[in-house]
Amino acid sequence: MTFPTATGRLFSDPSANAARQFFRTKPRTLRDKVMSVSDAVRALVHDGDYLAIGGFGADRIPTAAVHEIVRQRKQNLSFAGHTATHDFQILCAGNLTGRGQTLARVDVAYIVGLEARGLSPHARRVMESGTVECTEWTNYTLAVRLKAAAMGLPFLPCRSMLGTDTFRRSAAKVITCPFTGETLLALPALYPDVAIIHVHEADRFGNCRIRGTTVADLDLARAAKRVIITCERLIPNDEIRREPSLTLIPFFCVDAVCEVPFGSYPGNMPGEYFSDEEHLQLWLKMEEDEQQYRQFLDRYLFGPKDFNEYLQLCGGLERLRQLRAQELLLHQGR
Amino acid sequence: MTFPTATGRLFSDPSANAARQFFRTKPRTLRDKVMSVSDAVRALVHDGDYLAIGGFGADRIPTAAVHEIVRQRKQNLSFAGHTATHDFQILCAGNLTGRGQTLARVDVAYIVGLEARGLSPHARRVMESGTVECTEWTNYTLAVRLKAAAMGLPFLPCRSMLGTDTFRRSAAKVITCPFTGETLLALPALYPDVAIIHVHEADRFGNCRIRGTTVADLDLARAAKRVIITCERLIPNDEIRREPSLTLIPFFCVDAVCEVPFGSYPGNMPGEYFSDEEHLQLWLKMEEDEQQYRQFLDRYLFGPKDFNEYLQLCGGLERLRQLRAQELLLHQGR
Amino acid sequence: MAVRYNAMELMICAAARLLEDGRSVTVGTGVPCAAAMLAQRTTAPNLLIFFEAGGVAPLLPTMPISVGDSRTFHRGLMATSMADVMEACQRGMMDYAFLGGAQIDAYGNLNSTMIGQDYAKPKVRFPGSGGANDLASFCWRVIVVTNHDRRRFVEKVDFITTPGYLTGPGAREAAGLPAGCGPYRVITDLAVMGFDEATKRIKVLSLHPGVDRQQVEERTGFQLLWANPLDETPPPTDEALWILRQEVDPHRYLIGRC
Amino acid sequence: MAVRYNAMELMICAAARLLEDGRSVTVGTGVPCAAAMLAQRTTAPNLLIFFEAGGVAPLLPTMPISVGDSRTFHRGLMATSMADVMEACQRGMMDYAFLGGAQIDAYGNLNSTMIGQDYAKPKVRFPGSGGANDLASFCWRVIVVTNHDRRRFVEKVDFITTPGYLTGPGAREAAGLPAGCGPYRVITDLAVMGFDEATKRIKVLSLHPGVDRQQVEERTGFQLLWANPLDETPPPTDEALWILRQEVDPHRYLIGRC
Repeated sequence: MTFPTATGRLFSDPSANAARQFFRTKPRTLRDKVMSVSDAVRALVHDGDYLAIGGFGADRIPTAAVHEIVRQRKQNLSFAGHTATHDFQILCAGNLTGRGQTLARVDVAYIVGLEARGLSPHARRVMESGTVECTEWTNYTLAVRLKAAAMGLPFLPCRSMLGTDTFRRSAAKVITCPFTGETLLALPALYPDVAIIHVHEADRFGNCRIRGTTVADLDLARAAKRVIITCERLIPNDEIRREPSLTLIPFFCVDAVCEVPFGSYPGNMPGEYFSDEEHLQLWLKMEEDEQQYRQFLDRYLFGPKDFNEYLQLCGGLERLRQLRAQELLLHQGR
Repeated sequence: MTFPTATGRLFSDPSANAARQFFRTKPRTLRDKVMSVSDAVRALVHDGDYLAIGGFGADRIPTAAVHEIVRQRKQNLSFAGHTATHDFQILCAGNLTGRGQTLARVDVAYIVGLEARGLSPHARRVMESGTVECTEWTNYTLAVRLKAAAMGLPFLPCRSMLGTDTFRRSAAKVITCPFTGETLLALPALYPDVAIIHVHEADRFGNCRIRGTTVADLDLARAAKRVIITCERLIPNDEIRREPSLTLIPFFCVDAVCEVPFGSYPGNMPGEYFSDEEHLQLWLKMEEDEQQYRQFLDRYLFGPKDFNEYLQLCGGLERLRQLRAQELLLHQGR
Repeated sequence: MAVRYNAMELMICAAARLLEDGRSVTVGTGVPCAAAMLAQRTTAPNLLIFFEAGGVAPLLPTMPISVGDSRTFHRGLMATSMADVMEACQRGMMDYAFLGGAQIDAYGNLNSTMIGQDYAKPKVRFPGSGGANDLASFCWRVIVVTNHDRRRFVEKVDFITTPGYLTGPGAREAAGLPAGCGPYRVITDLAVMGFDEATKRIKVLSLHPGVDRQQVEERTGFQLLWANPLDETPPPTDEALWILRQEVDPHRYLIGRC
Repeated sequence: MAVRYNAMELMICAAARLLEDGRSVTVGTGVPCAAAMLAQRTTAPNLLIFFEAGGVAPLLPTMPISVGDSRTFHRGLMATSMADVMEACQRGMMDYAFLGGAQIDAYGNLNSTMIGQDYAKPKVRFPGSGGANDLASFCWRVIVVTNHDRRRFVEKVDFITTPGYLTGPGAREAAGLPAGCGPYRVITDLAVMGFDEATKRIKVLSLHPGVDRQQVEERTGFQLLWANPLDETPPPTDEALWILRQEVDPHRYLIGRC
């Protein structure tokens, strides 16, 4: 029996043995990893890296670090695009500005859209320009690729994508179950060079707590070679030790911890603040005209010296107070 | 390249398609599943079933349900023996009493021992008698087999067991990674007919919370066709909805919920009570002589009409108070 | 007779009626979510709702904007991972999934990836599969809700993002997809369609009140099959409309679009 | 000279010294746990301790009785699943694992499954692998701690439960096990042994104070290799003994066995 083959290119090495050699060298010591976002991005995100970002859509995303990647004009990145919405939109801004090609290769599951909010005009221009190489996947199969890496394996099987052009443009393969003869999709492990994940709480060593859905982030933190955590709040190590069941990402996966209150803004942070739909609409609107968009970026992305200044531009604490009320449904009788 | 083959027998069907047909019929409705342990075991554990039990060693085990299986003289079971210690010991009692063969087939990772406490004389007699068919695995590979089932797959790869007699006496196979050429072990999915898991808290629909290590129980609950939950405490559904991040086993996996305070006794329940080492030693001691062991079982297992009577025999609330103090280190300056 | 409802309201109500009580569904934002919320409040109080980012059985206070926002697990029974939800689907525990797409063909294959002939330089780039391909591969019954127009209902989609019946009977199973699932209904602003048992091609089951065959044919780019007899789609009940307008979409985000 | 320590104390102290600071180790109950606790309090304060049932980096108040009891995550940094710990090992993040066994051969292969020739009806049934095979497959350096006697140190184990170097150089890699790992040291009541680079057979590195070659040979069932020069195992320091007796094993559960 011959199986169809896929023609997409694999942008990262799935070898479990190669990954083991790397993970052997990763430090296991409890050391203070607190630093600024700009220092973390400078030290841990390199030109040519394979980058993956946590959260889902604009929910629990590390906005500050994504801004910083564009501000530091990182180039030639590969990217894991699993329901990447506002984060993808920001990264695409880097394909317009500065050295001009932040994104070079994208593993696509969901890009250029912002879910119910519509499509990003600029991200579409970038992706329709032919300058960014794509390989197709799905939300779950990208999650499975990260799970394979988190497990220390070179591949995992799955039962989707079969029979479609999504498969044909992927870098997956078709295999047969050695026990049942069932046809399966084989997915190559994805070991990102660097992952950035926003969480609710972390201690200075990188032990993290997340409330609400975890999406693919627990596997992502384990799969990536280097991990930057941005968190709403630093908490004492004592608090982590008080309830170890709540630790979802352990310190030994983490390389940098950055305290960024409201760090998922303008996205949603469960239990903290809802997404700023007006600001997200403004962003989409500004993208329509490229000249106008450059001015917008100068003001909102390149202008602010840090994330707090960006928050200030967007309405500051008063706006954040409103988003908090909205998140907690404070004005709906609750 | 030819690979060595394994000669162990597979005691359950790894087919993902067959499992899908079963899971299609499993109810999704929020209905009250609270019942007594004896009703749950009567309704959901059948002669000939493949049984798996949660927890690790004597930690967070569903003792009451295991007693009940022996009391109801269930026969001809297959069993997943992943660090099965006191639970295995109790089941082996069923190979001595009543109809005489509770355990017929065992997937072995760790059996007949009680970790640092020594080996069970009776479990050894049973397993050395040649009347129980065994296939060898390891703690992790049994966990991976459950994970394969929880994922709805017929197999998963892994990198252990290769080159050993453990492999040779297993029912695993050797495969090659389709991407890297790395040699891997292929593990057939394990979909148990019935699983029994002890948890800290559950609502009447079967939404469960566990504190401390989860061992392989989150996958087990999803892999098994039928699931019996015993819990320290029933809690209101409202409390589950207050913090959905804490739900680790969802109701739609669960068929019965039994409230059994101190239900892991004489095992350890994290945050609740420590193991009763004296009682576990008594059990081991009594097993040395078969006649004496029958009398012990008559008194401690067949005598009590339910688990509360067993607890009473073992020292009742006063003993449980001591074990609680020991668990919480109340007399060590804390 | 005065028009009691608009096309969007009719579509949502028709979709809601398809969901059997006591079964499970994975929904996205927009119409699918509204249909599931409406079903829960009318004919399917025991409908179990999942969101692919990890939300399980929320008490939805408002419609989510994102499949992963905090509404998707508001007072839910579990907030878990994407893999946990997708694996429940892969295990066979998900009865329904709601999908849409930029193009759909006669076999229910969906395109949400690109328009054009050159994959490397698409004429129009759409988001891609997201979770759609996974859900269409795993869930027993896929329901597609979309507007009915000739650009969308095409003989051949530019890109099969998400599997319908692929090239026809047996093609899903031959490709290795789990047996016994596939597209179940297609609901548009004109009609409710199913799939012919023998050919696995789209078959019109009922026309919405006031719609005729010619209208549907004009707005479809491939040969349609027709049920015989051809039903009329039942109009929304007053109760369903009231709940939809008052509770499900009080701000008319969806139903105001028509 | 009065005997300052017993054999068990010496073994634990020798094992503790092997653990490099800032590295990770998976331990079981008993000697391995005591060695790791002692190492943390002496030469390896940054040692990261895992238990296979899911406990990570506990502040151990007492020695656990079970690899999964609540001591294994008492004030730990994470209480997770067995898979999470084993997968950290499989990923290459675990430096050391401590193992034992009923039999060990010249290549460090371990038997903890059965004694006898008929697998279906063993003369003696032991527990089986537990997590031992997994840890020996995944962890970079395996340390075996066991008593030294002829029944245990055999030419051929009845059952290879857990891989050492299997049949010699290259055999692990040929079987498909991750490269670059394997048994590192064997510590007994007589000696500390390593493995010969060329043959992968056990090589005696140091004899404990007062032990001679003949004693070791008499209690070993296969041909031993000998380091040249052959060292003497350093005796436990006063500090190590004090900590072991006062803090690690105050009830003498382990060190009282000799």
